[in-house]
Amino acid sequence: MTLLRDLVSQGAQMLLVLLLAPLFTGYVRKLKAQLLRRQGPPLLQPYRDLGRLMRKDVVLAESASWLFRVIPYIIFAGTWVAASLVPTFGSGLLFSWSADLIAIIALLGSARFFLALAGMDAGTAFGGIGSSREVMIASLAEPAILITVFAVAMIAGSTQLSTIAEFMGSSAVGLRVSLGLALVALIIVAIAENGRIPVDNPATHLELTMVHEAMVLEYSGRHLALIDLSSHLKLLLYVSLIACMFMPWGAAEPHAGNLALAAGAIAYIGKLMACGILLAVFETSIAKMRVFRIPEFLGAALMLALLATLLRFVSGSL
Amino acid sequence: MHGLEFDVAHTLAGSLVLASFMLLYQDRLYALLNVYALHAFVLALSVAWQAFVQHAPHLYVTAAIALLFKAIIIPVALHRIIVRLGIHREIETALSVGLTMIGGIGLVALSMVVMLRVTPGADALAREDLAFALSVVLLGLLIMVTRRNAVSQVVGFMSLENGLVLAATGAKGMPLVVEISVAFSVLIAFIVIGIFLFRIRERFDSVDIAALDRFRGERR
Amino acid sequence: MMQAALWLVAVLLALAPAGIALSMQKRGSAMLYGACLIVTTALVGIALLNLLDPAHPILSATLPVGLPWLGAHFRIDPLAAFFLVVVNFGGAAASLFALGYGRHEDSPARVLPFYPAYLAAMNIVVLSDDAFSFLVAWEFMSLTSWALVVSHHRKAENVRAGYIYLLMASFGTLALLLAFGVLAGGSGAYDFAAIRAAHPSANVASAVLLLVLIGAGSKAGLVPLHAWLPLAHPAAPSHVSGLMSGVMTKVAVYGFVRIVFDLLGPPEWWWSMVVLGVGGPSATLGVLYALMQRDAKRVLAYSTIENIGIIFVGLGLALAFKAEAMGWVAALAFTAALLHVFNHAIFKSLLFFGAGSVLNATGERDMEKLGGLIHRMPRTALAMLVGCVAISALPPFNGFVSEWLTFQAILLSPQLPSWGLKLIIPAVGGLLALAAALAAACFVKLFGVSFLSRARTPLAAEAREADRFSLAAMFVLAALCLIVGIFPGLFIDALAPAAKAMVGNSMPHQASLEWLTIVPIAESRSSYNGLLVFTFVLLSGSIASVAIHRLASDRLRRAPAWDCGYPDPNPAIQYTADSFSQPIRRVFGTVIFAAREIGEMPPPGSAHPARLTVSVHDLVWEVLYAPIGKVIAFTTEHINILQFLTIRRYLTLVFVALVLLLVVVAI
Amino acid sequence: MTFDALTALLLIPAVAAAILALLPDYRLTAALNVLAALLTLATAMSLFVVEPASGQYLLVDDLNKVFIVLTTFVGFTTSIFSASYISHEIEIGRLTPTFVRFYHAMYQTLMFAMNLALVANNIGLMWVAVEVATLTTVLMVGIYRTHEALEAAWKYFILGSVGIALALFGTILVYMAARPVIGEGTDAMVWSVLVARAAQFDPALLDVAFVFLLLGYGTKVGLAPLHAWLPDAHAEGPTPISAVLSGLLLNVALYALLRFKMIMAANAGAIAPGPLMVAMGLISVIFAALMLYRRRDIKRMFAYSSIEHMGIIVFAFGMGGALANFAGLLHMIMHSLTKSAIFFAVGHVAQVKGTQKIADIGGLTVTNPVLGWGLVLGVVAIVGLPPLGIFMSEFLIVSSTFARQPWLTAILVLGILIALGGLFSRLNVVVFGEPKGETKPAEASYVPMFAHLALVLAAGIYLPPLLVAGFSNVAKLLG
Repeated sequence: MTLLRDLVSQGAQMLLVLLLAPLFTGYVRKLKAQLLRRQGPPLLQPYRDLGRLMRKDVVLAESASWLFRVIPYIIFAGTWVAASLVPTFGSGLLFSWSADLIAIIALLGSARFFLALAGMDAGTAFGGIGSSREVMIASLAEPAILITVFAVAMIAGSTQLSTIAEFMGSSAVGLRVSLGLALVALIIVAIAENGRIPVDNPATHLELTMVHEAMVLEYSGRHLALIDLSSHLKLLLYVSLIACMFMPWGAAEPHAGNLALAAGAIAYIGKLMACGILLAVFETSIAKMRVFRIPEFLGAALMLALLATLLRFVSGSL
Repeated sequence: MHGLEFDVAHTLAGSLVLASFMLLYQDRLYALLNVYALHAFVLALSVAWQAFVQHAPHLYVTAAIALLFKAIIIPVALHRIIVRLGIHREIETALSVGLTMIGGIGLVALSMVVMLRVTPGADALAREDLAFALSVVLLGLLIMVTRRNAVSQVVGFMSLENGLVLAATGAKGMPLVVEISVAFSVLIAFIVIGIFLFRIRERFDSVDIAALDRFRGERR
Repeated sequence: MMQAALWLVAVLLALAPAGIALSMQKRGSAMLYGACLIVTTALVGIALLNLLDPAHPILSATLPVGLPWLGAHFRIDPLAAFFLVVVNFGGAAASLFALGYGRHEDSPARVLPFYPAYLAAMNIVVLSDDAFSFLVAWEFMSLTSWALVVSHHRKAENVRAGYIYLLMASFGTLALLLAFGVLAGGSGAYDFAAIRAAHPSANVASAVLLLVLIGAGSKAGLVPLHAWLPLAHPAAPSHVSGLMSGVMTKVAVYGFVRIVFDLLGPPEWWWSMVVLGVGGPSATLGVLYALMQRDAKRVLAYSTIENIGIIFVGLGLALAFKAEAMGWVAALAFTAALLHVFNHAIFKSLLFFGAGSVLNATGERDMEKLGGLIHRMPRTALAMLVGCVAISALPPFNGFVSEWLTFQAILLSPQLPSWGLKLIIPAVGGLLALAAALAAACFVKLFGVSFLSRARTPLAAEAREADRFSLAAMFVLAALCLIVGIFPGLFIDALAPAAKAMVGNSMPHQASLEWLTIVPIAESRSSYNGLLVFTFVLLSGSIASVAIHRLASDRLRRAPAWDCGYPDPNPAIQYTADSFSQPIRRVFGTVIFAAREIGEMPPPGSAHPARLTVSVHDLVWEVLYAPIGKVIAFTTEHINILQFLTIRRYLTLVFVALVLLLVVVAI
Repeated sequence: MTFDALTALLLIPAVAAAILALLPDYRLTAALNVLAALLTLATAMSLFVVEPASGQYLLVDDLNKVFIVLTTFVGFTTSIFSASYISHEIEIGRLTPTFVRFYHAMYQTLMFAMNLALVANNIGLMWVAVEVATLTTVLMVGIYRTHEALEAAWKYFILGSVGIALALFGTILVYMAARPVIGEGTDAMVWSVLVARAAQFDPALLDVAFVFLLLGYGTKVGLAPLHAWLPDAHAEGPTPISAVLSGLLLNVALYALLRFKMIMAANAGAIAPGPLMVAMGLISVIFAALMLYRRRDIKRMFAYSSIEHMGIIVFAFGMGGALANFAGLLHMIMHSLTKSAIFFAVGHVAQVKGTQKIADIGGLTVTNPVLGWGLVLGVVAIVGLPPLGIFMSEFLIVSSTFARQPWLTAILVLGILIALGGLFSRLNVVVFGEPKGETKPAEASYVPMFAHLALVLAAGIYLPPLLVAGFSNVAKLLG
């Protein structure tokens, strides 16, 4: 019986993230538009886009290989699994132990690996630009987030997201400098990873500035749809990651009753909305930076994360 | 052994060292040869004296060799070689004579020091003799390395060898002394002939090194 | 069993002279490699029997060869058994690959005799149980591999590579020799049992540690002793390159483990700092070097340095925890290191085989002359892809598991008392994370530039798929990459006895856990389940594709690439290897490689093309090795005068020597 | 003196020398030369079966037995090599039959002298023998009568003579030291007696004596800075002589030195000869190793490598201790086998390519694979790579001395490494790369070369207990 419930809640979680992701993106877009005094697209616009793309033909570059056609599914699957392993409304779900935080990050890493390959596949100049910049950003972002994870994991004594969430929820945490540093670092990384301003601009096709868009330039139709969907998922993943690690309040305990689950879901929605607002404000209030400023930006994250870890090492109390 | 014998032997050995110094001092070939003849003669005397003292008749042979071969034949032969090869009379020394003398004195002092560490238990004659012989040997080497001229280097070698013979005869009852002196005479003969055959004019190493480098492909 | 192993090694040795005869005839190479394949497979079997059966007695034997009063001792304990598996599995794979690849060898007489001897040497290193036979085998291994490196001797750079390799190898061997000199003392107690029994004092042991780090490190390719590796490994024929990078470096690791963990007794706490201080930088620098390369095989060689760095980080952690008597964490770190040894052996061989097949098909090692090979050699491409993902430490493949375990060990380091370690370990963790990310970049570049995109040269356009033996070898390895990735528990358990023997403790038994999860310490702490992740990804991916093809469209049109409206048929406009690594070069290279880019723009109106010159320096070489060469050159130049003195001067030398000695005696 | 193996050992070469001096036909003399060498070898072998009684003048013990066999063996193989070598030399007219006759006579004389030096029990006799050996080699070095050959021979002659003189002085001093104890007459020069009674000798005299002996015989051993004659003599003489010089004569001189070291070791008061030997050994190793890099002449290069190895051996004996001494003896044998094998190879190479200049030889493994790989194997052996014998001796030397004298051993190791670098940097030019120069196949008998290398390989893997036992005893005596 409990197994069934666990299975259901796990499945619910998977569906939830899948359905919620485009909505969240639309929500952020809407907010940004409003902040710019614009009408902005309707909240459900992302779903419409996805649907339309799904129905369109795929136009494949002649020089593209079989790998090019497989990659969207790999990326989507990887991101989706990763996203569904991050506790949203409740921690300690059935399969949450099948991959800890490091593994989740690594899954996203695989997705990015293949995305970068896709960029090179068609043998176009822009694809190359995109991939090479993407791996450069990743080569700084990944260590940053990993070290952040170290810091948090050493405080919580675990890399298991559920455990971390429980620990953070408990009063044992208190206020810690290292956690603050880790949070900042994590936010910076999240911005970079999702190609948001100031690292990248998801809404532009201005050649010299684009990174993510350049990689997926050759994609169309359902492939493009999948890739967009996975980037929605990724954004949601990072937001819920921050949510579950740094504002774990209200999330349902393992094997909690339906009521708790519902409460958790509501709390989760609330957190998402808050984060969305913050993100929108941040993005509208800052300008895109040159590609070669990005390393400094991410380097800062790296330093902060390292500092957090060192602080944690030097004294357990900070 | 009583005083007189000891003193005589001592004097002769000492005078051999003196002769070596004279060799060291000479810078004219002919004079050098004459001094060498003297050197050999002194050696002959001291060997003969040893033979007399030790009642070792075979040592007289050595003495005879020293007298005939070294004191007469070799100098004459070298004299003729000098004439034949028309070597100019001057010896260019690698080291100024003064310095050489000082070095020589240092060497004598060194050999004294070395030998006086020998326990006096061994009879005094041997000890003194050895000290002198050692100095003669070292002085001979010094001559070899300070003279640039083949003939004078040969002379240096021969005086060195005289030192050996002195030591050998001083070593009481040592077998093979005669054979050794003979062997050395042959060796010297070889060297002299070598000089003569290979027309080694100036020095042992007259052959032009640079040319050799070219031949051997060992050019630097 | 022991006898069987020794006999098989003897067979390998006997194959060496046979190789000379075989190289004369047409089917010779196939026969030789076939024989090697059989023998090595048998050895794998023996080793596995020893490793997997926990109750198995430790085998040992003594032959009346080697040092007369000592004899040659051989022994198979769990550690040796594990490394036997690595060595012979790599050997078997290489032989299988060479069954096809070897046909294209133009001078078989320079390869066939040395190949089996090389395999035998590596086996003996692992088997031997006394200092003498260990060192004999160790140096014999270098010697045979040197012969293989210079097998294509008409290229001057190969001979040079071989020269540097042999020098560095002998340097390492002499360091080990000194280490054993310290351990055995003047007494000549060279068998490991005696060395184990005699516990050296702390200082002696520390000296030994440093010497071993130099000796084994130079063979394994730790920075800064790595200089020979990227020269020598690519120079050899590809199956040998695979062996050198995938297996021989592991034999070096074995040497380190055997001496430091087994013979040296309890470690000092600061040893781990030295090891970590070497391992971490090696990992990062190695992969950064790799990113700067254009030569595919050289990229792989440099990435070997990176992985060796990771392994040594694991070993360093194990040392640290062992010194603090935290056995179970030590076991975790140690197991992580050994598992990475195995993984790297697999995927590095795989990658070198792939590079070899490409080399065969196109005659090119320079990535910038390749491209689009996935169309011409799809199977090779698939195998290579697996290798690239695995070595980039991405789930669900094997590379990730070992790095994950290493990270878990790092996360436990706050419990260490010493401050130095508290500070150095997180830094090393950061370096490791950096290395992992950069490795991904590096292999995106390798695969993307040479296999994806459009063919840059006719050679690449006419490439032909590799033969079936080569493919078989590659696919076996690729499959193993996946299997280790999704069933890591089984392999971790197999390593338990080795860990038990070396650090006195072993990780909890994994295979019994539900769903084949691996749980290093406690489930609440961390766990990873490759199988579930893999099935999830597989399921959701296929569900998505089925759903979309059913419900939405599955139509597909081919058209010229869009490329933002500037499509250009000329392949020269594609990103090249160098341009791909340009951002990273600008981020890291300016300091580490003193990398400079000088762009010359033509004056307005002139038709000259703009030129961009990029200069990258190997600072380690310029700071460390070049000066040594200069010193030697200078001294030899000046001492050479002594060949040209005059006889009188030589006499003077004698005279001076005499006087000096007399003075010495006088006083 | 009763007729036994010892006398035979001396008589055969002596008689052969006399005969060979008379016979005109060079093919016949070459054959006879081989035959005589073979007979000598057989007699030497018999020493292991029946050990003849040691007399006042001759003796046989564990130390020299092995060296006698080694000498006669290398003498035999070299005579085979020399046969093919000489015939080629006559074909190209570098040697005239007259000189060949002289050459063979000298060869046997040399054999005689070396055997005598090895079996001599009387230090005076030993001295005479070593000198005779030196003088014969001087004559053979100059046999080509070219400008360089004469110069080399002359250099050898002069430095050798000085060495002779110093060695004699040392011998006299030993006698002087012994006389008060043993009494006048021959007994005071009989080695076995000397060793037995050495304890009571006057230490100071022994010290001085050893200095002179070290320099005198050291000149023959070719220790730096007394080495000057060695490279040129090797390079300019006929290759068989180079092989014998490096392979045997250096050993014989060193053997003489060892005999005296044993006397020193037996006397407590005397200074330990160790430090002196260690110092000279290290100087020789480093110096020779550095000299390797700039060599243009392949024979001269290997001559320098001989200096290096003599340095290693002297270092080992200087360090002392059972292991190091054992290793030193082993190294002597391994080196003479290997080095002579290398010179066989080099001789053929020089004849094939018509030059000794390294720069003019290339790609040997392509043009003459057997010769080329033989040379590679030889060099691999000589730089001390396993599984060949020299690795074993170097292993023992280094590992047994490092614990006692870390820094000195470190210097030695450095020297070995430098030497390896030097030899291989030149070897690469010779054997690898595009072929250069003549590519005609060598008409040569590879038997001697590979016989030696096979022995070295075998020794690297398995040492016969007989040899081990003998050497262990000697190693203890050497202190």
